[in-house]
Amino acid sequence: MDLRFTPEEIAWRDEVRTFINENLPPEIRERMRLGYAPTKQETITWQRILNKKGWACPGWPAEFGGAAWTPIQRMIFTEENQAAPAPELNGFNITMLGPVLAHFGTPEQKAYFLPRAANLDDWWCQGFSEPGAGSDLASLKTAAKREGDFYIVNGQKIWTSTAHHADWIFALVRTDPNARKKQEGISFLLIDMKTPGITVRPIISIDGSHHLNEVFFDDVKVPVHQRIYEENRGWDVAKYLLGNERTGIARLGKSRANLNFAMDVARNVRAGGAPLIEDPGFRQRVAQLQVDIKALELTQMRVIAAASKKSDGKPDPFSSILKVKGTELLQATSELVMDTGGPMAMPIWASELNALGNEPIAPEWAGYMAAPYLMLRAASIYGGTNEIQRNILNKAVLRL
Amino acid sequence: MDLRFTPEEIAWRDEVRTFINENLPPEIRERMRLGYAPTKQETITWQRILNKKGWACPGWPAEFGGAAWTPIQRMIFTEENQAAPAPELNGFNITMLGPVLAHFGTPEQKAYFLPRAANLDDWWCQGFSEPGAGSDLASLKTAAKREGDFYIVNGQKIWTSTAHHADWIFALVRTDPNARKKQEGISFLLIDMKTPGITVRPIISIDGSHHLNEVFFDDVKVPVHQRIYEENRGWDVAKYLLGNERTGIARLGKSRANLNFAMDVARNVRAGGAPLIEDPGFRQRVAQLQVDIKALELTQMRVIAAASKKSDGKPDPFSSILKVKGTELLQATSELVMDTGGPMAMPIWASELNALGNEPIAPEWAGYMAAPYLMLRAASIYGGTNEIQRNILNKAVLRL
Amino acid sequence: MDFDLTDDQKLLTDSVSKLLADRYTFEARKGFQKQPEGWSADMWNQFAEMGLLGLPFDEAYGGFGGGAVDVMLVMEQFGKALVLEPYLATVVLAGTALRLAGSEAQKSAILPEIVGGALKMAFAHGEQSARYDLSDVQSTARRSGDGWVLEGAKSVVLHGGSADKLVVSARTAGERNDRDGITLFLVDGDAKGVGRRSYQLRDGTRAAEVTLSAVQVGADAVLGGVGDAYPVISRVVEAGISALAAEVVGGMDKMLDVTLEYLRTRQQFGKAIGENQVLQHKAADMLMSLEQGRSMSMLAAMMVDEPDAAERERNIAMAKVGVGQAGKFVSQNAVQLHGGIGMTEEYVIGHYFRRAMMFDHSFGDTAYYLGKLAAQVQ
Amino acid sequence: MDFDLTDDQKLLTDSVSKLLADRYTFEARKGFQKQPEGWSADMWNQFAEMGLLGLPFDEAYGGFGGGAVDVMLVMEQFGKALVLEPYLATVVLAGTALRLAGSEAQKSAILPEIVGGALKMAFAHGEQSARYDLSDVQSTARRSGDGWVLEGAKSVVLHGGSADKLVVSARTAGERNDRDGITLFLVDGDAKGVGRRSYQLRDGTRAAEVTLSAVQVGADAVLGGVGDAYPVISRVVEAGISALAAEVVGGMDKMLDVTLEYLRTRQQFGKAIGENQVLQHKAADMLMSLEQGRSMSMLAAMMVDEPDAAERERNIAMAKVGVGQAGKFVSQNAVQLHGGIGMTEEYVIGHYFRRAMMFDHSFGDTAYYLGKLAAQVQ
Repeated sequence: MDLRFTPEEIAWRDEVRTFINENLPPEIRERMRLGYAPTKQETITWQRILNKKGWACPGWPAEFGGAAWTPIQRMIFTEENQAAPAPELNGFNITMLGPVLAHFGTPEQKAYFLPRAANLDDWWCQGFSEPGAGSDLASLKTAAKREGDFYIVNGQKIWTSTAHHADWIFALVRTDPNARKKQEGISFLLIDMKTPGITVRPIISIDGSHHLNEVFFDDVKVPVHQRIYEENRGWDVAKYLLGNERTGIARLGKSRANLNFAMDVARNVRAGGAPLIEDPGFRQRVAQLQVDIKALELTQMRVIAAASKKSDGKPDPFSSILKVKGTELLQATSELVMDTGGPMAMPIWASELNALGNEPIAPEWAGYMAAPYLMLRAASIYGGTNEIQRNILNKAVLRL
Repeated sequence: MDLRFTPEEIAWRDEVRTFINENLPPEIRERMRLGYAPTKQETITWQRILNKKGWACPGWPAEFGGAAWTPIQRMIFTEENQAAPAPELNGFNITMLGPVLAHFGTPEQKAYFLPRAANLDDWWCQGFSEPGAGSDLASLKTAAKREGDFYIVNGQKIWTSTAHHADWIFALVRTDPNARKKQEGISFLLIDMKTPGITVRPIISIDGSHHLNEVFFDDVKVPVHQRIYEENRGWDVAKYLLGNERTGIARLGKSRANLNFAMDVARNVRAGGAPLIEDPGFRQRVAQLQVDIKALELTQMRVIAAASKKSDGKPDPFSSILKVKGTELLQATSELVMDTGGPMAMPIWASELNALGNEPIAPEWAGYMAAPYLMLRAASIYGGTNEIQRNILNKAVLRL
Repeated sequence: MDFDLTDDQKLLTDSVSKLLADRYTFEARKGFQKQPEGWSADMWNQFAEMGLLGLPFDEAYGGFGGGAVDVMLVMEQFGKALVLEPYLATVVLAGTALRLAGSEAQKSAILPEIVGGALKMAFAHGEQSARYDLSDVQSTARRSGDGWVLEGAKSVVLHGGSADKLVVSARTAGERNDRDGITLFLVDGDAKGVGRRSYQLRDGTRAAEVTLSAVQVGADAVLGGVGDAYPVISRVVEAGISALAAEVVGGMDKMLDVTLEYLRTRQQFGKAIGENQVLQHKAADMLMSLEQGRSMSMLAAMMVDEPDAAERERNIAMAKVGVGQAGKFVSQNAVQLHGGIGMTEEYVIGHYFRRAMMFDHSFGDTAYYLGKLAAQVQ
Repeated sequence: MDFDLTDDQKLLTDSVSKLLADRYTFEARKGFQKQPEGWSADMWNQFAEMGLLGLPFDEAYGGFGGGAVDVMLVMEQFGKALVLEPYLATVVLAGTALRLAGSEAQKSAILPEIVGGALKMAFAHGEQSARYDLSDVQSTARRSGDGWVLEGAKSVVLHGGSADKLVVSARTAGERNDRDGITLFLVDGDAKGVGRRSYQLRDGTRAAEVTLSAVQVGADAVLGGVGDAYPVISRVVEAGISALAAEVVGGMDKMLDVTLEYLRTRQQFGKAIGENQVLQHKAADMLMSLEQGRSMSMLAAMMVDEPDAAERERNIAMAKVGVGQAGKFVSQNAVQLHGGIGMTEEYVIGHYFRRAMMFDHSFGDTAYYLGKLAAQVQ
């Protein structure tokens, strides 16, 4: 047992770090360091740079561009990318749809969609959640009625991240309303967002950002060949996808980037006549977060090491620990960032000021300090709430 | 609205404080300041001093020695007594049995038992819990079978505090095993601990103290006239008693005494070359506890003020807040005491050392620093676990 | 000790509550927020008519002669409705400065205008590099003839953009962070040399960056003694903390109500999610936190007029920590128990959430006051 | 990165686990505790026979040549069984001091005796007024002829009462709290002038107050360089932390198991209490805490032999905090979920609880190491 990185792993980390340093456009990096979410175009730009390097879809089969990295290499890449900070790979394309297509897709589906997904030629979004369903995903109601070579889709999805950016959506729809169990009447469809009958309505989040949407389907015609896997077996596909979704959920690189940003600012703002970073309470808080990050770092390595040994394809229930503890850290570190900003974190500096020209109104670091905190309250909700994760742990490990 | 004490209340606090200062034997006070639990004799000594003053049973009707204090006067007395620190009044006698006797007792029962209870001539204990029951108190099984003018009691009680000190026990027993609801077949008996057939078996707690017991009843003959209230109506008596039990549960005076003791020691031990009390982490912890104590102090006053307005006799569900937050503070402050002691808090100094004579082996403050922490883990368990308190709040206030 | 409200106080609470229930619905508020100044002039007039704008002022100036407890009662109602109007800025902050430091002439001239609703004010004290240090004033005022010339910049001035008059602090002597040498001035919002850039805060209320470039004011603009403003500033902030704390308590009250209603009605896996024991206990924790916060808000109100400065500062600091922590706990869990809907701008919970967040970052946050209390441990 | 155990390590773990399952039941342990020295000489011999007492020592001294990970594996098993024997004191603490600072002669004379089970040792470093400061040494040693004379007192010396030999720290130069000027000495437990008063710690293990009154030792009693002991002491403590952390992880593992079993079987209100969702989630929190603690224990084991001192100290400090907090959380909740039975001496949970408490107060508590880490933030 040796928990240190091997020389090969250190070399890999250095290779990744060097590549990011040399190829990530500095303006993207700086905006992200200050807490801004990357724009659509920034995400596309960076993913295409990575794709050119062959690093955009490492987890896919080699024939579709996969890189045959070890799990630890993938972890190192993900965290270096988050900590840079650089835009993360479009998860809908890379961790969700890609593996599903590679596993369940027809040769035609694979050949057409996979390269386009890797290069972000198509921006994908996910149509799973519905207004009435919430954590009870399988109770979804959006109906797909077979008519010849088409499904006619009617219904509504909600919480659809980046639907307003998306070219395509992969959606769960109900193809058999009379199935014995609600999980058994569901199919998995790929739908072109330009198809007539689709309406996207924005949902503005509490940080003021437009990230989420409602998507309405009104007699939307979807060719049957855009179904993945068998009719009424979409739940199997979804389960496979959700298992993959849980890798990388700790997002430790992001928490580290938050902590670094807070410490940077704390060196430069005063509290009680001295730099904030010398304040005992601030230091205690940083120290505790460093401990918590270190612990999760090691736990994550253990989960990854275990994953690389097993091959049953089932998600490790311990990844629920990564989800809960990882999101707690995202929330705690973004809260530290906001608190570091103090009163300067509260204004929406951008609003109504653009009209006044480019004269800076506040220090650069203050631009976007509360928004990540606000947005990351969702981290313990999406992808299965942290309460659901505890249910999973109970069911799979504790068995009470 | 004025949350400050009135001049009358301040005068009362001073009167109580002065009386305690002048009458509490210093050796009792000093041992308690160091964390030791009072001995049986210490408790008796102090209660008799208070009884002589007319302060032992303020909540009772005037004819039995009650003092007609306002609720706020009672609170002040309780907290001054705890913070002194002085032995608390024997709760079984004063807050539990006394009001029950005064409310439900026959004239003969009142005349005989009340004065003796006030003066601790009889030490009472409570026989409610049973091994199989736990939080589900009403599922008790100890049977009392009527035979002429006697009940024949058979069964077992557990967690019986100070049963080994007790002269009498008040116990819930099942007099009708066939009652429709389990609450309806229960009676409330007073039992002389010297009655043949009673066996007390000690339960040693994790702090090494003998406080709890099992009490076994083997064909114990109890005269019918020692039953309180009607046969099979004992649950009404118990509910009345448990309602009274919840006053004073915040035990803030005790938490304050803990905090003061920790700060005293912290002024006298060194950490990193300076007094521990100057350590930033220690100070933050003290400051947070001061805030929490202050908040609960005010919440307690609000509950008391509300109680003095209502007369339905039902316990205020908000007293569950006092229980939960009060026990959290007891636990946190006793943990601070232990941590202040550091490595010196870990030895059981007394053990095996008495044989070596009276030469001191450790500073006086170090004698008993971990035991209260250990013992007070029970504070969130007894009197309805803190989980049960949340259920009560839900049922009575939130209604989910 | 006495928790009773007077009949006047009950009447006050009821009438504010009724007004807001009728006129300040969440929908109506959206409209108010879109007004040019970010709030409703009409509601402001309503507040004036009800006498709220004169609540803490002497009857001699047309006021109601009320105290901090009355302000607390109103602010608690304001908190439930997420009131946007500049009550804190005008009546509590600037009003307290005037009450404590104003000359008879200043009070006679200004307070009746406030009471009547004609004059909005703001308290322009904080600066970009001061964080929460009240003595960190770098703006300056130098004598010029009979009057003064002000230079500098003030940051995150609540309702600074719409204020007719500003109470501005400036250094007339001493070094940065000296408590001595700070002076308060009354400055017209549209005086020459005053620049104002207005924006929204994260909770939807308004604030402004204010610049002062050779702003000339007369000798009669000095509020209180020259160089003596620090204790006044300190008490203005204490009054602000007390008022805002009550507002957050009102908000927490509402958050718990809304959350309970959601837990009762939202169905998942075939039952109301409120049937989950874990969510019941979380709601119980929210209730406990709310009640502890309410206690601390009462403490703050009671302490605002405490003459013993050390006692007052210490208790207000404790109240700030207590309400701040309660507000954070209740609001974070209100969002969490709602799930996705709690994260949206169109739903009410997120607005309360951000208001509680704003409180924690106003006048010094939890860490700041806990640090202050910690430094006093000895 | 590699989490695999070697075949030898698997064998080691299995055989220790099996021995303890067979021979170190909770009932058997009660008997061991009643032995005069508070543990079982018979079990000690078993450990010797299995080679456990030689685990970290070179084969040249009859040892196994193992590392901190091997010790971790053994300690984890010891933690599950609440082993009472002086393994930490003899093999880990004194053993590390000998390994790092012992002369060839000292090692050849002593280590084989330890390995064989004949010699028990203790590390007599802490003093009553030192708290957790490793440099706060007031006991002294002055030269006397060829040798030295020791004066002073050592406090809470683990297994100091039963040790055949003590490793004693004393100041040979410098002032209290100076890192320079501390020297280690090998002192026979029954040497003239050594007073020992033995007692139980709260977790049932043994320790002693040791007094040194004109204790004479020869020049060959010096362990390592004169005045140079601080770095050795520091590393002894690090090895102790790593070993104890593993023990606590074993204890947490057991606490969770016992608690789950209790939740499954204990009936209340007509169902197993484990059906309460609140208790399920609390158990899930315990699991998460345990696994985070396990990770930190692995970190400590990996870092014990890290040559970069700053890196080593920093990571060990983080591990101490992480395992300490996990141990506290898991053990407090294990008691709480048990209710009354968890508070009793006769039930197993309280013993694990106190062992975790003991860990937090050994070699510096959570607050101490968090404070150290905080002081490094810059």
